[in-house]
Amino acid sequence: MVVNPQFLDTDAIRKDFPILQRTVHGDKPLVYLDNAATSQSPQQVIDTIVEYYSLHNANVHRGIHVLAEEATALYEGARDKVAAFINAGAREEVVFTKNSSEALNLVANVLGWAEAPYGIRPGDEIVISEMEHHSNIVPWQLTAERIGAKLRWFGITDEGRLDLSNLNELINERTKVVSLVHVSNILGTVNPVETIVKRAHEVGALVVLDASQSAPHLPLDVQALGADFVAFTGHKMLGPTGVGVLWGRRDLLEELPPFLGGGEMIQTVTMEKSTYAGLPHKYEAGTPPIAEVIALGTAVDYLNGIGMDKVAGHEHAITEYALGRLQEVEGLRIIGPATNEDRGAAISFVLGDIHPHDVGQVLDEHGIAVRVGHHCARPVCVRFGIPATTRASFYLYSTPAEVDALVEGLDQVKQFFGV
Amino acid sequence: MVVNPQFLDTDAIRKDFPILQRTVHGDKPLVYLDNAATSQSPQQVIDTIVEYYSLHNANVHRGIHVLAEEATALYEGARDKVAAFINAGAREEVVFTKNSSEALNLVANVLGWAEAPYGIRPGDEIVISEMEHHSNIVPWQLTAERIGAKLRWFGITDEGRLDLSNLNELINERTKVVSLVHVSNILGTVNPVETIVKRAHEVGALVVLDASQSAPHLPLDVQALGADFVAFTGHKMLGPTGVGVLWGRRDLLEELPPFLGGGEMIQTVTMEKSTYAGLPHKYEAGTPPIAEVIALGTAVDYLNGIGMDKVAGHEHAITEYALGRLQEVEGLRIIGPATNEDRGAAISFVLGDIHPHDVGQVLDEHGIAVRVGHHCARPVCVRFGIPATTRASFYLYSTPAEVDALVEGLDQVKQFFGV
Amino acid sequence: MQLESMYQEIILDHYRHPHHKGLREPFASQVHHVNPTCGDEVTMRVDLKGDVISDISYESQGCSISQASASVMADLLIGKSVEQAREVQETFLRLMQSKLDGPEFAEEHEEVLEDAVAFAGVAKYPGRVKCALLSWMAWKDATAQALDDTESGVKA
Amino acid sequence: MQLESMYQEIILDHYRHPHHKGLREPFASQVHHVNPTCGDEVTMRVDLKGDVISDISYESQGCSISQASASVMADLLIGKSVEQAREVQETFLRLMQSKLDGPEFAEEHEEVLEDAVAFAGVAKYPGRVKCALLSWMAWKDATAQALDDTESGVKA
Ligand SMILES: Cc1ncc(COP(=O)(O)O)c(C=O)c1O
Ligand SMILES: Cc1ncc(COP(=O)(O)O)c(C=O)c1O
Repeated sequence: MVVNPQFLDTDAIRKDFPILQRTVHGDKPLVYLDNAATSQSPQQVIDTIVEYYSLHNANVHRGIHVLAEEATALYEGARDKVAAFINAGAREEVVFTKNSSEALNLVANVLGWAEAPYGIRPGDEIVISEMEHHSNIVPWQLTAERIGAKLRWFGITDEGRLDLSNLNELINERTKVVSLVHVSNILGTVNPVETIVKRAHEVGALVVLDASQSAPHLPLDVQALGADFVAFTGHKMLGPTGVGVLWGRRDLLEELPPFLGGGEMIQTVTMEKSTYAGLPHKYEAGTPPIAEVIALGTAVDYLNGIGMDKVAGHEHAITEYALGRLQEVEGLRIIGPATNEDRGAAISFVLGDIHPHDVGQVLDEHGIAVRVGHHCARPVCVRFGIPATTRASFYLYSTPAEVDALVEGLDQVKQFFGV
Repeated sequence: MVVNPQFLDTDAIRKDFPILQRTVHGDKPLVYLDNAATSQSPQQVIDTIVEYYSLHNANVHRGIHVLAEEATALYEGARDKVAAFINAGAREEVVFTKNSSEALNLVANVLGWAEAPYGIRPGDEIVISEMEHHSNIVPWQLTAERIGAKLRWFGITDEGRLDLSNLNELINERTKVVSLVHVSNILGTVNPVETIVKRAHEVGALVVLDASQSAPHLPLDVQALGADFVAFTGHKMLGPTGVGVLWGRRDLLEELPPFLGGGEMIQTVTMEKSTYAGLPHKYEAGTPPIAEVIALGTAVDYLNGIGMDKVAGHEHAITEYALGRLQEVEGLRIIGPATNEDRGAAISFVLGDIHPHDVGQVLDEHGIAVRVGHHCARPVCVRFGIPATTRASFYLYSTPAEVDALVEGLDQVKQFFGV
Repeated sequence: MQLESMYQEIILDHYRHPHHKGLREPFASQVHHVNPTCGDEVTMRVDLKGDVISDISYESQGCSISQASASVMADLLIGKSVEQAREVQETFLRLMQSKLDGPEFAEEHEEVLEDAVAFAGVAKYPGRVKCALLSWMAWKDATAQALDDTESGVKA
Repeated sequence: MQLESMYQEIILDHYRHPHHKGLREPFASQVHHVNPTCGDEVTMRVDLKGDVISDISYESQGCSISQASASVMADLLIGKSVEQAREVQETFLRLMQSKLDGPEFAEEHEEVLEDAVAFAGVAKYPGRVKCALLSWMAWKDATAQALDDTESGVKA
């Protein structure tokens, strides 16, 4: 990935985000550095939600009254936007879920239920990595356990990179599926998708990409990536909570069995037997998150307005600056790549012996919101022999001044705890 | 259920609902009679969403910064509201899903995976009814098929009531679970839960209640109902899309296996094995629909402000009036109970030979929004030998004048098609 | 009133007095199509003489749009060559996908569409496009089957 | 600065110089507790002489609040009867659940809580309450086990 590190006009951008005008603990301006957990929404996204409920709210599909037709057009229009955003081959390949986690569980379940050649069978192998988010670990553990398949995983190097030394042994003829995080939410590592996809497809394994931390931050082209499934989540890309996306190759989605059953996902129902709707409805049981999908469409518009290459460039620049400044802080150790190559804008670190909870608490008192803990990636903490990390994560509205505030905050932390 | 039929002050109530001020097809005031598909949201609910994204948006749990603590308090506060609304024995029994359909699929899946005594085994029987919504048919078909269990169902009488004549044969020692709709979305029938629960528990079967059409419309007391699981959905009770509720008996939810795996639902994760969080988090994998849950809490506040007994009373009164007026329309045949006993506020009908699509189209032209089709309950249409119905469904803001508009609209329909 | 743009008099006429309704013999192929959304159904028979559509007959259940569409289609296609008929079918499909531009599209293609221009107003009602297309899709399917059978020398 | 309401000087002192840290013999029972949210861990040993808590020792890893809490607790409970100790533990639990009323609650129950009143400010940080409670819960569990063993005549 070639990115042009260049700061965006954050003064202009920040005006669109009402929450960034807010102060905390009295008069402290909010320094929001918890974007890997969730991003903030611009006024445009909020307005879309208001407009939807004030003017167009109706259940989608089937209805022939005005509201139903408007709501359906808005909902399906948002699907077009998302499909274009990730360069999907067809709009039917975009399935709306409630979040990334559901998207990943969907794949793990239907591959468990599928017929040959895709179905996972006893003795088959599933490959993940040690740097997965729990949402890309537990679904595969559950599927493996139910079926009697074997779960295997890539390790992590000391630098926080995927350990590819045993690539060809790990992904082998018994491998049915490889499910990998594109950009790690705890380490910031950008993983070499091409290498993995090449090897996996060589042995006939499917590839699932957890793009929760990449779709919001860099131009994503699902066709170029070559994976078979890609999952991401609306609330991390300026959108609302309650909506996620599963993109899947059309031929696969057509062949695989359904996940949840119910309204909208059927073709015809009798008490004895049902047949299922075509894509994408087959995987959208029940009333979908209508307002959320439409608002996600607006978030996509907003990101396109800035340009995803520019977003990536801005984050690259701010990460460069942050890596430099943080490494000047005495006693601070970065967990994950300490340089800016193939790196996202989430930076985890430990500060001497001070527990991340204490670090986060003092920073919060200064208005700086970071996340502390294992970030739903506990195996990474185990791997590095630490209980938890403090994580600062940036987005298109983050500024160098906020990095400075963080560094000053860390000095306060050290003073406070007398180290 | 004893209800006091008495109209609410709809002039005052309607002021709270911005969409009801809207006109369609030029200058026609909107007559929204599609409440069984989805309800409209009052300004209070919309404002809650705006306020959430403008001031408090953060990922819930784990965070120790101000926004995370505010968002968590709001989210868990909404759980308290919902728990009180349905008189749950404990707040942990309230699990948030994306809609009713997910809640029903959750139960159908975990009962499929469970150990004895709850697990469904080959040859076991699952009992539903012919008047279920597809979302309470397909999940059980899928589970039955995967396991080799047998799906059986209650029939419907000519009056549109549950046919209880074979109750004791249908629910028998082989029955593992009975899953029944509380109030039918197509017929309007209120089912005799007590009778079903009594018989099911006699033979040791669990009872799942699809309360999608009852929770919004009448006082719901899950403890008094005696069912083991109750599912409902936010968008039908003045709340936003993207959120549903599964209530379950605490001891059951504690014992049953997890459904979706991922962040938030774990206690500790190693690459080899994970243990799961306590209730309710065990069933809430990934980032939940935070804004949606909080807004559902406001919807519950709004309903409590009116009083659910008053809501039920209003709907009883309007249904009484509508049943009377509709039956004056020549050639109109009601599908479902034609009298107001044990009846909800959804009324399905056919009008002579005029296809419901044509009925709905002409009504729409007059600003009247009804739903036409099989209403995700196709077996009911098959049962009554019709391709589809036209359905008018009322809520707390519906008025007798809207019933009059509907009846006039139906006259126009007949004129238009020359019958 | 906007409604008339969809329910043209000609549509209502065909709906009230459908042409070619009722299944007839002989026929080269028969198919059954369903619109899952609303339960509309059609059983469609097609007969061929050489490459000419010698007969179309059907039994159906559904809304005015789907009923009238079957009737107008049978009128139009009987007697046409398979190639001509296909052009009409494809043009009708494009008409239905033309959204708000239905009337202009219909005017441009009036020579091909003939009476089927009456459906131009349906295109702007996405909920009803499938109704209008049901019998056309069934005809397309039935004709393809009839040709397959003829080519492989099977007599229906 | 609000922060001092949580990080009382006494808490920071105990955090920097924890009392009774390091596992000691003899002991009647030992338990291991984990806070899954942040990975804090404690191994807790309890020894009893009759119904008196004769010793508490522990090894732990975690934030200042959880570390200081273990240290303060050990100071307070060693030498108390099981009954007295339980009263302290229960009062501390209620203090942690008192949300914004921590300071008032602490003042009211100062006689029972002694130095543990220093944690009153933690109650208003829901994210940190579990940190403060970790060692207390471990102690409760270990003591229950020790009593069980004593009653059933097992010598640890
Ligand atoms: C009786 C009944 N059950 C289940 C559902 C499904 O609800 P949802 O679409 O919100 O999942 C509905 C509404 O569509 C319903 O009316
Ligand atoms: C890498 C990664 N995968 C998956 C998830 C899960 O996303 P969600 O919580 O929206 O399901 C997250 C975020 O929490 C993440 O960072």
